[in-house]
Amino acid sequence: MKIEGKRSIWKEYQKEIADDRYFYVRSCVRQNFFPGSEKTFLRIMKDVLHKDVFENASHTTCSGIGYHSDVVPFETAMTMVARQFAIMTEAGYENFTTSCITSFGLYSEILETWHHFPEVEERVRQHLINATGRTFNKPANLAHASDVIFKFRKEIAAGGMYRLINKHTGKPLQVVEHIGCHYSKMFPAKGVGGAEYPYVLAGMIEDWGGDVIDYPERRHCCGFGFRQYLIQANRGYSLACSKKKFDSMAPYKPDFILTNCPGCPMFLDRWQYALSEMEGITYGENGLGIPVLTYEELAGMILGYDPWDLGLQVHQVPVEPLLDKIGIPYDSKRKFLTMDGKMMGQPKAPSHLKFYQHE
Amino acid sequence: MVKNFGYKILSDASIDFDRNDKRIADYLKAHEPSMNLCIGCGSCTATCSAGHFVDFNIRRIHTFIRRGETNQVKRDILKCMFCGKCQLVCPRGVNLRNVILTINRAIEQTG
Amino acid sequence: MNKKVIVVGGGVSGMTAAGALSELGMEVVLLEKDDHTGGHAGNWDRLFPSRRPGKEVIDFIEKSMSSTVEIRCGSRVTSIDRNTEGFTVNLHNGDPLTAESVVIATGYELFDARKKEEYGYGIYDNVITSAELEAIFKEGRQLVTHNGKTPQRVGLIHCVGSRDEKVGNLYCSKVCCVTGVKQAIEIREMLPGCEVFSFYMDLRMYDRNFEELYYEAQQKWGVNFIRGRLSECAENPDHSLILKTEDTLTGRPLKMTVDLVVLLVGFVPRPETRIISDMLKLQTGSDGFLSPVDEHFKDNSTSVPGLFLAGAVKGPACIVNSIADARATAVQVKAYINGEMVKW
Amino acid sequence: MINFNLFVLPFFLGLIYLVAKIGKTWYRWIKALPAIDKVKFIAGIRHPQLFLSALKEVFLEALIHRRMWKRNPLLGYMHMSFALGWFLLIVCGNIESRFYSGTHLNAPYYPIFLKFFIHDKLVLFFEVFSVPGFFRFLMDFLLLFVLSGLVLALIKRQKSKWFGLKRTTEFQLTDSISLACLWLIFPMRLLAESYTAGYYGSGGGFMTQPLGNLLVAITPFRSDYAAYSMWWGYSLSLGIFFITLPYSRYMHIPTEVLLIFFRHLEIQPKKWYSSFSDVEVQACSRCGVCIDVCQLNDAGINDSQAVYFIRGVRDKYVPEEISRKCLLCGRCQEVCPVGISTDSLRLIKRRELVSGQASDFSYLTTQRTGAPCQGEVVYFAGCMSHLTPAIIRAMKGIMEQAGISYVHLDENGSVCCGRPLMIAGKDRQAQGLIDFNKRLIGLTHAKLLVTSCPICYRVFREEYNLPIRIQHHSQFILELVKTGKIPLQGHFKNVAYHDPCDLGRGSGVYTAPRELLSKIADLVPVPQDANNALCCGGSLGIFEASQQQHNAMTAVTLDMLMKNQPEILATACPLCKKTLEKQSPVAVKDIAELVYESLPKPVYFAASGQSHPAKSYANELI
Repeated sequence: MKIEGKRSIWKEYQKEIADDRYFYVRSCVRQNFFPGSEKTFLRIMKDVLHKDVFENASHTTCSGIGYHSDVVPFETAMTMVARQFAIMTEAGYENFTTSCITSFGLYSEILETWHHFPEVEERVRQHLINATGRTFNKPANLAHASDVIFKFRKEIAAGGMYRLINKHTGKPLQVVEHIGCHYSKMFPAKGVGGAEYPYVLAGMIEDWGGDVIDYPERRHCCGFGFRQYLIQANRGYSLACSKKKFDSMAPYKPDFILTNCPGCPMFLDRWQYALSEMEGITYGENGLGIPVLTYEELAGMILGYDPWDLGLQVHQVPVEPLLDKIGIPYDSKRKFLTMDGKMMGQPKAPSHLKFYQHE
Repeated sequence: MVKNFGYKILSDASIDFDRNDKRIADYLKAHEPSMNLCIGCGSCTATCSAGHFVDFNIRRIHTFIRRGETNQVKRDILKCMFCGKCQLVCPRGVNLRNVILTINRAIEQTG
Repeated sequence: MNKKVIVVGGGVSGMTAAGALSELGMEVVLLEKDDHTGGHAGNWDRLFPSRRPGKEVIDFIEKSMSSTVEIRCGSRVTSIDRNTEGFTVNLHNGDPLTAESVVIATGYELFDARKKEEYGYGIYDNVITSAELEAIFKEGRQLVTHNGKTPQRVGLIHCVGSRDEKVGNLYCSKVCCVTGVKQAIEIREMLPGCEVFSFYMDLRMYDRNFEELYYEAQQKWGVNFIRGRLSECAENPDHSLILKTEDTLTGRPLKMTVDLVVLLVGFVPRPETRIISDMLKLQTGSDGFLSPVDEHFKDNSTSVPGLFLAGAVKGPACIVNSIADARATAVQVKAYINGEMVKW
Repeated sequence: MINFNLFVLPFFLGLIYLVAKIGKTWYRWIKALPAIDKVKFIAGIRHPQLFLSALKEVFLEALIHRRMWKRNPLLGYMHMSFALGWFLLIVCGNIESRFYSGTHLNAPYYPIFLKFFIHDKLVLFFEVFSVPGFFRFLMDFLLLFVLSGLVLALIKRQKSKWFGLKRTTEFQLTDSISLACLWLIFPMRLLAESYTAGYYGSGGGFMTQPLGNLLVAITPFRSDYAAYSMWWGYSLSLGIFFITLPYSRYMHIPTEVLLIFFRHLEIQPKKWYSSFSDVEVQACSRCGVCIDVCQLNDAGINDSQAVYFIRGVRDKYVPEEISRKCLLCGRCQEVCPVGISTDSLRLIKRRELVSGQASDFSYLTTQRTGAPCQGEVVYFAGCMSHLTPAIIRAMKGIMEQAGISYVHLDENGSVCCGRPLMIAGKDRQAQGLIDFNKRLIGLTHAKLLVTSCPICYRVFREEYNLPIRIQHHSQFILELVKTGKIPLQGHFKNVAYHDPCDLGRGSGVYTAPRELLSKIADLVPVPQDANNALCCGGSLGIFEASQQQHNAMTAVTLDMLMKNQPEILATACPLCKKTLEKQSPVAVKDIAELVYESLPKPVYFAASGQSHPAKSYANELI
């Protein structure tokens, strides 16, 4: 592996990311899957980076999940996206930032479509007027929230309490970065670093002290694939995709997996459980799994936020071994307490995948 | 104790050349090297007497053999009538009847 | 009327044209930007299909340029002006030259394999180009992997940068197919224990003895040909590479580990060619190579009187064709200078 | 006079050993015959006519060497002089000895060494007209006869080409010992008799007496010692020859006699290795006649000719590819002086190579192939004919013209006849195809099966047990012509006919195609034809030949066929046609095509066997 080769490619995919004044739209599913992530993003933007991030409760799904599941037509999706833009315009913002990769992909796809087919844009504007009476400006800048964290990764590193160093060995942690398919596979120029060797997460890992693992199935989908998971009969395919990735990365002994998509961490995390139950296989050391983090969670960890405030307790694969490696303190007793201090209940231990026992 | 979630892990559909069992391919290579002359034109399959009546693609069969994909092939090859038309039309001079005979022998020897 | 001709480009075509023109009584100046003539062909070890040493051909052409040809290496053309007197060619170093006629023989560039990011050239340790392999042969080095081991399996990837809309090149580079077959044989020759797999979409054995070479590769050297374009290449922990392709003859995806990947890079127009064509308002094809006035009958002429084209500046061509083309150009130039009408 | 001397012992013991050994071997072989063949054998040898005819062939083949004579007179003479000469020496010697002893009950060595015991001084060596004089003359003459063969044999070692042999086999150790003894026997006898006659000054014939006199004159020591040692040498060479014979190639001499009897008693080769095979294998004289006729030589294959293959069988080790490297053209069988069924032996070995792996023809159903219609004639073009559609078109045109109601059984693709599988030794697998085709043929209710492919023709006849007539199309068309069903008008000049192996040597059909062709063409002679015809080179019999090797054989065959500058090559096999036409300088046509082109115009083209759109249109025109 020649890192200078990668750097020269990364240079070619420099993406413009707005500096401030973001209109932020949330993901449909992330607040369930990884409830601390979006909250942490807002917290970092406000407390650490002191940026203006605007949120409006009336924004809806972009309908990407329906679009990619073949239940929402493109025309409908475009009109819904047009409405989001209208809300942004009405709020006086022009930098559109999404929490979700599929949304990001859909916005990119729609803007690209409108660019090549202005008549379609006109038609959609008309649909929106007909339906809501709203008009809109297209965003001046479209970024995924991970682009924004990437942009300020050095600031986060500077203000951080921890680095991705194994405190026992002093060596950098080995990190698998997994990019959501819809981030740059459709439009390589829209992603930091392009589609082949995306830099958006790799840049964070580098600057926060870790080493990126380049493993053969790096490009492969996590297995979500919408139809593959949403229809139960197809789930074996979804699972096979994840397994292919785990089999491929396991020889590199990754300390954790970093992701930037709603679906990927969900499946890379939960399927480790399913695989262990179905086949008895685990991919981490000593029967443990490989922890899977969102980039917001990781940024929060670097900044020294309490792991349980980041929502790490809802992960299937326990993150405590990773916290121990980095040296982040945590209170095991508080793991399953709600925000107001009540016991939220504790999951049953899986048959194979080890629960972390803190000594 | 295996949990049933209502679905199974699908096996990989791709040809895994590294892991595949290439004993038959090696045997074929040693005993009928003309096999390597194939350019995939499909003449053999197009003229095949057996292929006229049943799904039997001799071109694909020997290509699979060379890739080490042998499970289905072991059953398929039994459909060959051995008439030799394939060999007569092959533009590359592949000695196809001996290819099939050799595959048969290799299957017998490798089990 | 003087008989001064400037030939731009000191590769096979330029040298042949210069030699032929000088033979025909012209006063020839050959301009070459590098510090030596020979062009790409000077880098090739042996030539397809006969596997004759490339040096033999270059030596012959160099010898055929009589002492009357003035060779100026290290001269970069900054502009070419057409005026009533003929042409003025400005160089980055030295005085402008004038001539009655100019032959553009600037040839081609090899496709930059880094543009096919998914193949990992410049990123993975064991991905090289066909030109690099040729250099290994030419220098008589042993073919080894990045960490000095003898490769057990080599993958040759055809059509890298050719027939690929994704890199903007719809055209076929013509010579890579047979180059790949030749190099496959040469790898087998050098390393009899090494398996060679060629991944191709079509094998376009268009010229005499090419198909026979392909046959030889299969029959005598046991080269394996797999029909399917490489989709992506990934690196294993041991720096070997996993190739993913569809084996289109079985209709199934196929993956395979190889120790070394050779990318058969195609032809692309030189950026300089674009500058020349802009400067003189010459016609280019959708492929970016220069187009002659008429592909059949004025295949060396341009819309600028006195300006002629020779060789691969008009698109991918092998050495044999470039030599023939350059000779034809020389005849055209002579006729032009002598004020003769060329009826054929 | 006691008619015994110690020196006769080597001969005598050798003879006893040989007789016992052959007796034991024959007994073993006959005992191992299948019950039905054993019955045939015992009944046969008791049947005077059969016995005599077998004996006649033994005489013609084992003594006269008729086949050898046909092949090369020099070779024939050489073999005859040894076999017949020796045989007569024994017979006449016995009669002669009876004259001297006056009894029939002589010890077996007595006639052999008669001149040692008898020195008849009453008879002069040039005397011919008395009984002993005649015998003395005859015995010398026969010895000279044998010795002339020996001289030839010595010459043959150096100049085998004079004997029509380009290549021959190598000797193994026992062969060499045996041969050395065989060659010594008669010179020793000559010397022994001559010395004896010279020493006694009488008792020799026209050759031995003068030679003996000369020898005695020039021998510097006591010539009775010389004579005695020569008798020892004579006896020893006989004795060693007899003892080594069963272990050498000369075992073929007694075995051939048994094989001739087997054949006359209609004992046939089996599908599996039997004691008949053993007899055939042992009957091989390793003469190597089969090497030169084998066309694999033209392909540069020179390790699998019949004699090498049989050697492998005898030594119980046949490399797989040797079994498979054979065209099965039958040429070696045709020239074998012993008449060994080489193709059958080869197939037996191929069958042994096939293990239990089955074929799966369960897909063959009438739903898939279509159920045939009914008609008086069922026409089976054969797989290969689908690659030579001109043959099919011609056959259909001919049958239309003749007004035959026929069913084209494999119009929509052939179910292979099964012979290609059988050629690979897969008889059991072929049965699936045979059974299905039999069913289809049965469904047509036809009384006659006509095929265009000699390969199919052969297997239909040999393996199908069909209750109906089977004809190759050359026979069928000839019959149509003879019964006036089709008139022939065309005439072709300079046509050479190529005999397909499976039609000619394989099925014995030589005259029908020639007779048919002669009605429409001037035939030019083909140097090697009929049972001596060459294979086209495209045989399905061989598995291990490359395309280039096939082509090389075809080139040689074409050279031979083109010898007399024919303008058309005619054949009667789609595979021969396909093979020859790709390299032939002139057109290659099937007999059916030539006949079709000879039909009076207009010719009715029909799209299929059942409908006649062109015909009805033509009728309208008329």
